[in-house]
Formats: sequence, C-alpha cells, structure tokens
Amino acid sequence: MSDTPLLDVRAISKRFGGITAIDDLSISLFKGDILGLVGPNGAGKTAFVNCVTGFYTLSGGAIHFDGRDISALPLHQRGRLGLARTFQNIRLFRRMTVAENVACALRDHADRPLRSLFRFGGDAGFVRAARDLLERVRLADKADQLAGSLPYGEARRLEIARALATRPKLLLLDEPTAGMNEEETQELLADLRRNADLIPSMIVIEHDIKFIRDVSTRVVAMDYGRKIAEGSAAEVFAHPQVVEAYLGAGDADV
Amino acid sequence: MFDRRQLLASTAALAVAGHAPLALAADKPPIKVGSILAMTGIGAVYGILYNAALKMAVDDVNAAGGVNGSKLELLQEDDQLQPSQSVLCFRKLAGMGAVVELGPLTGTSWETVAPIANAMKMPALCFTASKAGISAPPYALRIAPPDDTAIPEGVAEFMKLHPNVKKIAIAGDAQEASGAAGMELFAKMAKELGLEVVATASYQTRTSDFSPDAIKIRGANPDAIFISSLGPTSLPLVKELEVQGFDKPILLNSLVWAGAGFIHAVGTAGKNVYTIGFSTNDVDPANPKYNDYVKRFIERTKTTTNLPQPVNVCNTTLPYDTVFLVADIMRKAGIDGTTPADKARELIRAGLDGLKAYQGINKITLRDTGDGHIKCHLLKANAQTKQWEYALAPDQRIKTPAAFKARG
Amino acid sequence: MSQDLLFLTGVNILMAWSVYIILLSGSLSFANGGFMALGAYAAGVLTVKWGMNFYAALALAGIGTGLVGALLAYPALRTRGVYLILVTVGLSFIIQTLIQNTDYVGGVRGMTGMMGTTNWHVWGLIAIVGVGLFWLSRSHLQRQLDAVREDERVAASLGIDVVYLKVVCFAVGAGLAAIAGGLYSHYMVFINPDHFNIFVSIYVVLYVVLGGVNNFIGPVIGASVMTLLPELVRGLQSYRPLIFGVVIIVLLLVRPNGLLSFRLRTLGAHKEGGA
Amino acid sequence: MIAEQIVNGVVLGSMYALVALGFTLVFGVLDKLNFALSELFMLGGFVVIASVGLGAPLWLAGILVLVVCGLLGLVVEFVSFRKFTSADAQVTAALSSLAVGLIMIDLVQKTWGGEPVSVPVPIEWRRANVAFFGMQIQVMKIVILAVTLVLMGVLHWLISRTAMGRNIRAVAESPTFATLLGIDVKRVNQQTFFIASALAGAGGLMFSLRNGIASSDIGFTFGLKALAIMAIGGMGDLRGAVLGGILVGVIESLAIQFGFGKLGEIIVWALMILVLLARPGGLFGAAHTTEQRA
Amino acid sequence: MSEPQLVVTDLHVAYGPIKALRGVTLHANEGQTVAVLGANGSGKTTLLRAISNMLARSQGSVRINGADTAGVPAHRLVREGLLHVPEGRGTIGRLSVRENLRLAYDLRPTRQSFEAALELVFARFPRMSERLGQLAGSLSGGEQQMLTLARAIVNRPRLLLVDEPSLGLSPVMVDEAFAVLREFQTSGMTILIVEQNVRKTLSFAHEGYILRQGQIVASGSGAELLRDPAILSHYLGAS
Repeated sequence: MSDTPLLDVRAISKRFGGITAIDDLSISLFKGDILGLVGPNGAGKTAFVNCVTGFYTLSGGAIHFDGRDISALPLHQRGRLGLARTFQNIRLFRRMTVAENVACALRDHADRPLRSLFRFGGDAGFVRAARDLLERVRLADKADQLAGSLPYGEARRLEIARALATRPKLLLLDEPTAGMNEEETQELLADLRRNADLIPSMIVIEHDIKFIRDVSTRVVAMDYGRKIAEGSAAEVFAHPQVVEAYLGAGDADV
Repeated sequence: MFDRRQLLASTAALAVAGHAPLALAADKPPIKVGSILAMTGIGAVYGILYNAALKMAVDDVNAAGGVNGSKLELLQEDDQLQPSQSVLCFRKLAGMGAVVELGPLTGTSWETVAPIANAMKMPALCFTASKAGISAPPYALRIAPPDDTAIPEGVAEFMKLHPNVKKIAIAGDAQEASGAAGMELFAKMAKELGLEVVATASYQTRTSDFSPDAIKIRGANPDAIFISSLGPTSLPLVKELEVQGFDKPILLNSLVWAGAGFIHAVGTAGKNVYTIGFSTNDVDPANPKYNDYVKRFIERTKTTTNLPQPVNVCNTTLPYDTVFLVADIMRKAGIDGTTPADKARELIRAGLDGLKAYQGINKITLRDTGDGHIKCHLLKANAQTKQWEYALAPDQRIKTPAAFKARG
Repeated sequence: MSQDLLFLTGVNILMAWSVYIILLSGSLSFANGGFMALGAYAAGVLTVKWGMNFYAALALAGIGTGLVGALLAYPALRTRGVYLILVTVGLSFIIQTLIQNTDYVGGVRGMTGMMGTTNWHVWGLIAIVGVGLFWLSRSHLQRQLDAVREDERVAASLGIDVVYLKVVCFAVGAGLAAIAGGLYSHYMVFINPDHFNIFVSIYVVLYVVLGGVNNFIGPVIGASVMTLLPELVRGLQSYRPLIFGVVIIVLLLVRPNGLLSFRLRTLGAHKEGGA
Repeated sequence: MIAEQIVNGVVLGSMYALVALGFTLVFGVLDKLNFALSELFMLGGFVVIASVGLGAPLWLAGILVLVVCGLLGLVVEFVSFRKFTSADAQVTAALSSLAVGLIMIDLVQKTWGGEPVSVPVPIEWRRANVAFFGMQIQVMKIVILAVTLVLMGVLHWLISRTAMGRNIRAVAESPTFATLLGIDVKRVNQQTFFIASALAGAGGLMFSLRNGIASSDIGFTFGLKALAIMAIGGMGDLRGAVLGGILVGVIESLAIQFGFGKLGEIIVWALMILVLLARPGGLFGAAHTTEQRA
Repeated sequence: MSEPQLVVTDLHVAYGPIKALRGVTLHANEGQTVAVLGANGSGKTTLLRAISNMLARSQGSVRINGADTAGVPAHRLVREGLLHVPEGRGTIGRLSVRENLRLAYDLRPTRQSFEAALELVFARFPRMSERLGQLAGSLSGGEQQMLTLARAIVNRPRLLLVDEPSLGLSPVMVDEAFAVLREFQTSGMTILIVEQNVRKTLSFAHEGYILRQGQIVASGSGAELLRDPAILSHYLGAS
C-alpha cells in the first residue's frame, strides 16, 4: 500500500439552498481498499458519491484522486481518470441493447470519438470486449435485448459491467443490492469477487449490513452529512451512534 | 372533359408527327397560358383579385373566337407568395406546356422567376411588382410601371397639390424588398426637390406596434410623410398617425393602391392619405373601354369572389391587358393550340422583342429595362365611398411622364 | 415528379439531416434555416462576386458556417430544452436580420446571379451523406452519441466528452445546412433573406419529428412526405393549408414518435428495436 | 418625446405581457410551449369584429373575446397536449400546437381574407388624447394599460388567493403531489389553458382596439416575441412575464426613436440570448441546474 | 362481519417488462395500523402508489370500503377519504404552509372552520403557527415532515398511506412523527405504513407484512414479527 491515498476527500461540503447535504466530510481511500459506506437514508451517502464523481459541484473542500486535484474537473474527465459508478436508481441507456450499453463505455482511440469513424475493421474488437464483460456478469445471453427490458437484478449487473468497461481505478457502487433477495445478493457478491481483477478499489454504499461486512475492508458510517464512525465493520456496527442512527431507538425492548 | 382534352392532345401529337391534320379548326386544342398567383395564405386577397381579371380576359378572348381558332386555357398555380414556390410553379407550368407565364405578384418572386424564365426560354410577363430594375429581357418582361417612374410622377402631383411642403418624414418597411426600394426612391426624390428629411422610420413587415414610429415622426414635425410599405403594413401606421392627431398629408407609394384591402380598411384615417396609381373605380370619359371594364369587373367579382365590395379595380386592368397583349402576339405569329410549346414560346419572345407599346385598356410603353410605363397620377382616398379617386382634376394633372428610356 | 420538386425534396432532405445530426447529440436546433441562409449567401458571394469554382465555394461555405456553428454552439449549448429551442429561434432571427442589413449581399433586395446546380449535385450529396450516416449508424461514435442522447450525465461519467460531441454535431449540422443552402441559392438563381425566414427552421424540425428522430431514414421520409404532400393536394387549392395543418396534427397524434420510430443497432443483430 | 416613447413602451409591453403571461402559465403547469397562443392573440381582434358584426355592443364583444379564446384554448389542450404528457413530448406538443395555430390562421384568412380588417371602434375613442406633463397620450393607451393592469390584478388574485390558483400552483410544482392532495390535474390543466388563452385573446383585443385593425398574420411574430419575453423574465414566473414584457416594450420603443428600427427582431432575441447566458433561468426564474436531477 | 376497509387481492404492477409487484394480497381492518416492510426496491412504494391509483395495475384488485377502485381517478380516491403521503413528503414547496394546509382542508371541509382546523395543528405542532406564512419549500426537512402530518390532521382521512415518514429525520423528530401517527391510530384512522425503521414501526403496528421482490414473504402481528429474530436478520442482514 502506497503512502498517498488513491482518493483523498478533504473536508468537503455540499449545500443546496439552505440544506446541507454534506458537512465537512473527509474520507481517504488507498489502492486496494474496499470502503463500505453506511448510514440512514438522507445521511448524504449518495451526495458523497455525486461529489466524488463530479455530478455535484462542491460547496467547499477539495477532492484529490490518483494524486491530482479533481475538485473542478468535469464529469467526463473524472470518468477518464478512472472513476466509475453505479446509481441508486439504476440509470441504464434503456433504449439501447445490453451489449451497446457496455460497448459505448469502452475506450477507443484514446478518447477521440471522431477517430472511431475511420476504423474500417468493423466492430469485432468491441463485440469481443463487450461480450467478455457481459459474460463476467452472466448476461451474455441477453446481449441483444433492450436494456430497458431487463429485470431489476440483471439491470444492476449490467450497470456494473458498464462501469467496468471504462477500466476504473475506483468503482463506486450506490446501493447495489437494493431490491435483491438473499440469493441475488450472494450472486452479486460472487460477481464482484469474480471480477476483482477489474476492480482495484471500491466504495460501496449499502444498507445490507451483512453485505458490507462481507465485502468491505473498512467501513465509514455517516449521518447528517458527517462521518460518525470509521473503522472495521465490527467496530462501526458496534458504535452506539451508528446503532442509534441505523435502527432507531426502539420503543419496545428488544 | 378530361377525356376529350386527352384526345385533343393526342390529335395534336399526331399532327406534329407529320400526319395529315385531322382536326377541324373549331376543335383545335387550346393554347395553354400559365399564371402564378398567391391563392392561399396572406397574399390570397391579391391573387383572387388578379385571377378574376385574368379569367375575365381569357373569357373575353375566347368569346371573341379565341386565337387562330384555339381557345386560351388558363393554368393557375398557387405560390403562396413564397419565391421558392414561384419557381416550382413556373417550372411546373412549363412542364404542362404553357407557352407563356403571367405573374407572379411580388417583386421578390418576380426577381426569382425572371432569370429562370430566360434560362428556360419561357416568356413571362409580370403585371404587378413595383420594385424597379428587376425584369430580365428578352423573356421576362413587366407590363406594370415600376416605382422609378411611378414615384416621381406621383410626387410631382403631390407637390403641385401641396406646394408648401418643405420638411418630410420618410417611413417604410426596411425588411421587404419593394418597401425598402420605395424608401430609397422617396429619399432620392426629396433630395432632388430640395425637401428636408426630418425623420426616417424603418419598420418590419410584421411590426406589431407603430406607435413609436408615429411618435418619432410626429415629434419631428414634418409637413408631410412619404411611406413605402405594403398595404397590410402601411395600414396600422396610417391609423396610428391618425390616432396621434397627426393631421398632415401622407403619401404612400403604389403598393397600397394595388390590392383590395387597404382602401376598405383605412376608414377615417384616409382623410389625408394619397397614393400613386393610374386608375380608379371612377368612369373615365376619355376611355369607354375602361368604363366598360370597371363595370363588368365589379359586377363579376361580386358573385365570383368574396372580395370587399365595391372591389378596388386599381391595376387589375393590367392582367386583363396582358392577356390581350399575349393573344395579339400569338395571333400575329400564327400560334394556335397545335404549335409546339417550344416554338410558340420562341414566337412569343420574338413578338415581345419587337414590342414598343401596347394600347389596351391602358396605354403601355415598353422601356429598355424590360418594364412597362403607364403614366401615373396622384390618387386620394375617399373614406366615405371606400374608393380611390384622382387627387387633381383632369386638367390639373401633370401629363408629362417621368424620364425613362423607351425601347429603341 | 417535376425536376424542381425533386430538387426541393432533396434540399429538404439535406436540411432534415442537418437537424438530425444536431439531434444525434440530443440538442434540437431551430437555427438551421439561419445556417442555410449563411451557406446560401456565402456560396453565392464566393461564386458570383469572387468568381470561385462552384464546388470549392460550396465546400468553403459549408466549412465556414460549420465553424460559425461551433462558435455559436459553445454558449448556446449552455442552455437546454425549451431554452435551447428559444436560443436557436433567436439565432435564426438574428442571422436573417443581419443579412437584411448587409448591403454587400444586397440586404433585403436580395442577391442574384448564382447558377449551375442540378439535381445530380443534390442527390449525389444525399447519397454521400446517406452513406456517411449509414456508416455512422454502425460506429462506436453513434453508440456514444446514443448514450449522450439517452442520459447526458451518465454518458459523461463514462468518460464521453459530451460537450465536445455536442459542439461537433452542431458544427456539422450547421455545415450541412449551409451546403444545402448553397445548392438552393445556385438553383434558385435569386435569393433574399425572406427565403430563409423562421418557418424554414420550424418546418425542417417538423420533417424530422414527423419522420422519426431515432434513425437517419426517418428524416428522409418526413422531408419527402411533407414536401410532396402539398403538391399532391394541389388540386384542392385553397384547402391546402388546412390539410397541411390537419395532417401534422393527425400524424403527431397517431405516430408521436415519427413515421419510422425504430432505432438501428450499432452492435449485433441489426434489426428493429423497440419504439 | 423620449418620455412619451417610454410610456408607449409600457403600454406595448403590457400587451406583450398578457401573451407572455399565457405562455408562462402553460409552461409553468405543463413544462410545454403552447404556440397556438400566438394565434389566439391574433383571433382576439377577429372575435371583436365578428361579435360586433352580429350586433353585440363593444363591452360584450370584449367579454366574448375572453370566453371564445378561452374555449378555443380548451380545444388546443385537447388536441395538442392531452395525449403528450411525458417530458420528452415537449417538442411534439409544441409542433402540434403550432399546427393548430396554422389552421386558425387559415380559417381566419378564409373568412376575412389576408389583409387587415377594420375593427369597429368609434374613431373618437381611439383619437381622444390627453396632455400629460407635456406628453400627448391617447386615452385608449391609458384604457389599455388600465384594463391590462386589472387583468393582471385579477390573474394575480386568481393565482395567489383562490382555491383554483392554489391548485394551479400545486400542479405546476408537482402533478403527482397535487393528485395525492386530491387535485384533478386534468381539470387544472384545462383551467390553465382557459386562462392563458383568454389572456392571449385579451392581448389581441387590446391590440386591435389600439390599432383599429385585426390582421391574420400578426400573431406568429408577436407570439414568438412573447415567448422570448417569457424566457427573459424566467419561465413559469408571472412577475417575470410582466416585467420582461414592459422591459422589451420600452427598449423597442426607444430603439425606434433612436433610429435602430431596422434591427427589428434582433433586439428582443439578442436581449433574450444575453439574459439566458448570464442567468440561465431568466431574470426572475430560479437557476435551473442539472444537479438536482442527478 | 363486514369487509375490511382496505382489501388488496393478488395485485400485480409492471413497469414495462419489469414486474414490480407480483401478486400482493393484504388487508387492513378499519382502525388498524398495517406496516409493510421491505428493502429498497422491494416494491413498497409501488404498492402504495398502486393502492392510491397513481399507477395502473396489470392484474388483481384493490377494494376500499367494499368498492373496487379500478378506473377511479387518483384524485377522486383522495376526495373519498384516502390520503397518501408520498416518500419525500409531497409538500408543495412554492405554496405557503397555510396554503398547503388549505389544500388539505379544501379536500374535505369539515363542519369546523379552517381556522379551527389550524388550531388543532398548532396544538400538535406549535412551531407551525410561526411558519404559517412561509413557503413550504423553505422549511427544514423535519418541519416539512411535520407539515405533511399536519395535513393529515386537517384532512382527517379514513385511510392514511404513509411512505417512510422517518426518512431523513433526526431521532427526536422521528419520535415526534411516530407520536403523531400513534394519535391518528387512537383516533381510529386506518393506517398503512411503509417504513425502514423496523422496530419503531412494528412496535406500533397491529399487523406487519414483509415485502420482497414484489411479493409478500411473511406476515403477522407487529409483535410477532418483532419477536422473530429470523425476520429481523432476514430484513437487516444481520444485527
């Protein structure tokens, strides 16, 4: 593990009008880390992902990635630097096919899109690369279907495959198992493990505590846009503030 | 009807192919004359008006036995006042075998069609547009007098009637070709006559509020205003000037005289309004042909059109004359319905080439620019009768035409 | 069909494609009538006043207007949706008014003297652009453009330079509209600013929407149908505008996604996708 | 002179504002452009002509304008907007309403011809002038301004004080939430279209009284200008539509006074583009950012 | 015994090809509080939206007070005594607090005046009286949640559908929200609640259903479910 973190989020904040979504939050992550991000709904987890990937502009603080200050970089440059994500409410290109969803994220000619017009060898390379990725997430047989027709679990896997097509250095998953049952969650976990070679580092937002325990090397808990606990999964989930924030102080004695 | 015409057409084809002419003279196929007018959209009021005149002329020619035994057949195309459509219509008419094209309405369309007429070697005769210098002989001639003679002639009579005018304002549609051209001519005239132009107001065809222009003009306190824009655009300005209490004479170029609408809609604002033209609905004791035309035309449009009555005869005599002019040429050249279109067109072109003047209802002199000349006069709006009338008594009118080069 | 109708249909197809190309990146342009005017005048000036070769003039007009389009696109594309529509409508008006006030090209009086286009030029160009669009439709670039159109922000997060693609599309669309304009002016011989009023821009968008925005054939169908329709009902004379309006409304109601609504796939089976 | 131009600009602007208010109401509620409003503005004058022609007194004709244009607005809603509800149907609905407008123009031209038609207002009414601080101002202008202000006041009252207005504002913000509060969104849409169309008709009424004519081709450019004004003021913002209209009216009047009349359309469109570049949400609208959607 | 107030039978809802609800059957007796628990994406919100007719069902039936609601416009259901408080609160931000309450009052004006209804709200939420003229959008998240519940006080629905009332609230506010719901409960209102806060919800619900992938996988009384560690771990992963 090197000394400089891969992702270094320094005291960022994000406000919308009067509402503070993220408040003086610092998180760092090293290459190889898999960071679990937990917290109740509205804690600012998704806002954090949006800030890192460039969907939100920061209200304060700075974000460094791979040794570079990316705070002011536009979305696509962050994507090219190696940040990829999935969305809480899956955002696929619904009217494109499954294979196209993956293929459009593949890199071509060092990101000069017009150059691809002058490639006369056909799409064989893309077809192969896309198929390979789809096989990795068990979707190869659905390659020619419209992405919009996939059921929830498969759509989720396609979104992950699409993110992986960009060859990310850091993958951010926003509630990947939301809406999945036990088996599907386990399968997704297996998918992620199987493709570990393509996922050098990862941040996972999750409600499923078991999943977080299984997957993460480190856990950060958030509430009200702030970090309330950090450490191993066991440490964080034992933290009284986390228990309180997560389960609520029950009226009944349990 | 359709079948009969087809039969006639095939007969003609046989004749051309060298077989013995089978058809009797009375059964000769018709001569096709094309016309391009706006029959739908904003220009329809003009199109309907001129179309009525064209039809009346064709009916009259046919009633008198047609041309060399053939009747005239009017092929009517609608260009909706769009120049690109005019071109389409023009070529379409050529394809349909028209030997000559009459129209279109506006300078913009005429300017578009004229070069094409030459390129396609198809004679075209325009009888309305007022913008000078856009005809293109030998194939594209304009019978109507353009502004470069009409405006000097009108202004001269205007100055005779209002000798005390020293300061004028010029207003006009800067967005429309004939409007802008008229403004330039007005400015040129002012310079020649030593009039001071105290204000110039340029507006657009679809200007919605003429108040600022009227305020500006009123504020400059001119003795008279010269306005150059189409009827629908001039009208609100004239009305606005009235509303603002501006009580000085207003001279509009011939754009408002042509057409059916302005004189009917101007109302009391017409009190000070003048325009330039060469005919009114009034009888002309010197010209019985004209009187007959006016009576018949008004009668005819009452039943066949929904134009505001009594219809403004204005320059509808020109399309009428144009048909007769063409019929004359064809008659002399021996054209009938069996003459191949190409040949007929060349013959008509030759006839037009030799044409120096034509005496129909109007006395038309051809100019070397390919435009016509008819002596124009100052006309005054009569708000009560909703008709134009001559501003000066017959003996007061200026007889000498503005300077122009006649065909030599 | 007459020569002219064939020609105008061809020009309208090129114009529809010029809108389609801009639409590829998800922006709708009501400025293409303006770009057409720029091209028509630029090509006219080059051939008539500067004596340039027709093809060179056409190319130069296209490239020049494309550059103007790119320059305008940067600020214009900061706005979106209805705002972008209004900005491009504004551009159309501004271009028209500027030409009206430019005496060098005759102002409102118009310009004349352009000659020498034939249907071969137009339909040849349609063939070339059509092949290009077909080629594009199977390319990686098309895939990325589709992604941009589906979800701009997600596409950007995948590393696709959305702004660049949008500007390029805008420039290419403007350039194609200019070339169509150049062809038009050299066919009509005479042009004036009124030939390129806002209705041109609106109708061209209408062609694309009626034909279908998801594939490059839709605009061809839309432009052809809407150019030929008024001719087909010419016999009905004064009811043409009414019929035209009713047909638009009915088509939009019956086929809101256009006459041809399928999308061509860039990968795998090239068959019809969902509407 | 300049003061007079400014006063005139305010009057002109108030007519722009009436149409812009119609646009902004519809846009606020449906997020769509209703191009047919331009032609309902145009129709305003013709409704006066028709109803006076049928023997109605002028005051009744004025009320008829509001009713007829409002009812036609319901037709437009049914034909061009009812079916196109999704967000990406924006262009479809706009083009459809444009086609409805084309049909309206054609029907007017079939009935009254393409040239302007006189509106039967006693000329004395139109010609009455008052001197005011050295300015000459037509009484009609004052009347128009007064009527416009009253209409705007009524609109303001309707929108901000009545149950209907509350419903309209609720639907404008979120049709879903509004439905959950028991609001009949379809009915609110109809109410909005009725009001917007009546306002556009009222604008046309004022316009025809002011100019003494009604013209079939006046609507489109006037309407487009009103659209630009809506964008200048901020889409969906009533205050923006009024102030934007007056701003543009005054600027146009002054531009003509100072000899920039040739620029015509450029003025309003260039102003709109500049405003949108500086403030993408318009002068009074909230800045629309893409962030909220992410 | 008459039919329960709300009867959902074999309800199916699909978004295009995606089946969000696959045969949900549940019922709520008058005056009962029924909780629907489930992970994100399990179909809870869809269920509420289908019951209030915001979404078209592809199969199955929903009966309220014995009448099938098929084809009844959503706004009319609301007028007939159903109030659906959506996730994210559903206040109209550009309306003032007073107007938001007025909307609710206009739905079902009671004998008492609007002012009297407001008094009831103030009695529960004294802060609301200070905020009355403010735009709802300018309220803090907690205050907006208060406003949502205040609307139910004014509106007095017979059937209340609540989607995640504790979402984004501080623990104090969550307590407050549940206290209000408990009041509704005692006043005899039928409540269908969707929540993440399992313990709190189950401790006050009469009945609970666990939803997973659009299907009911378990049900029982609130207390039963709460006592069943298997359910809790199943739901929360591990705890």
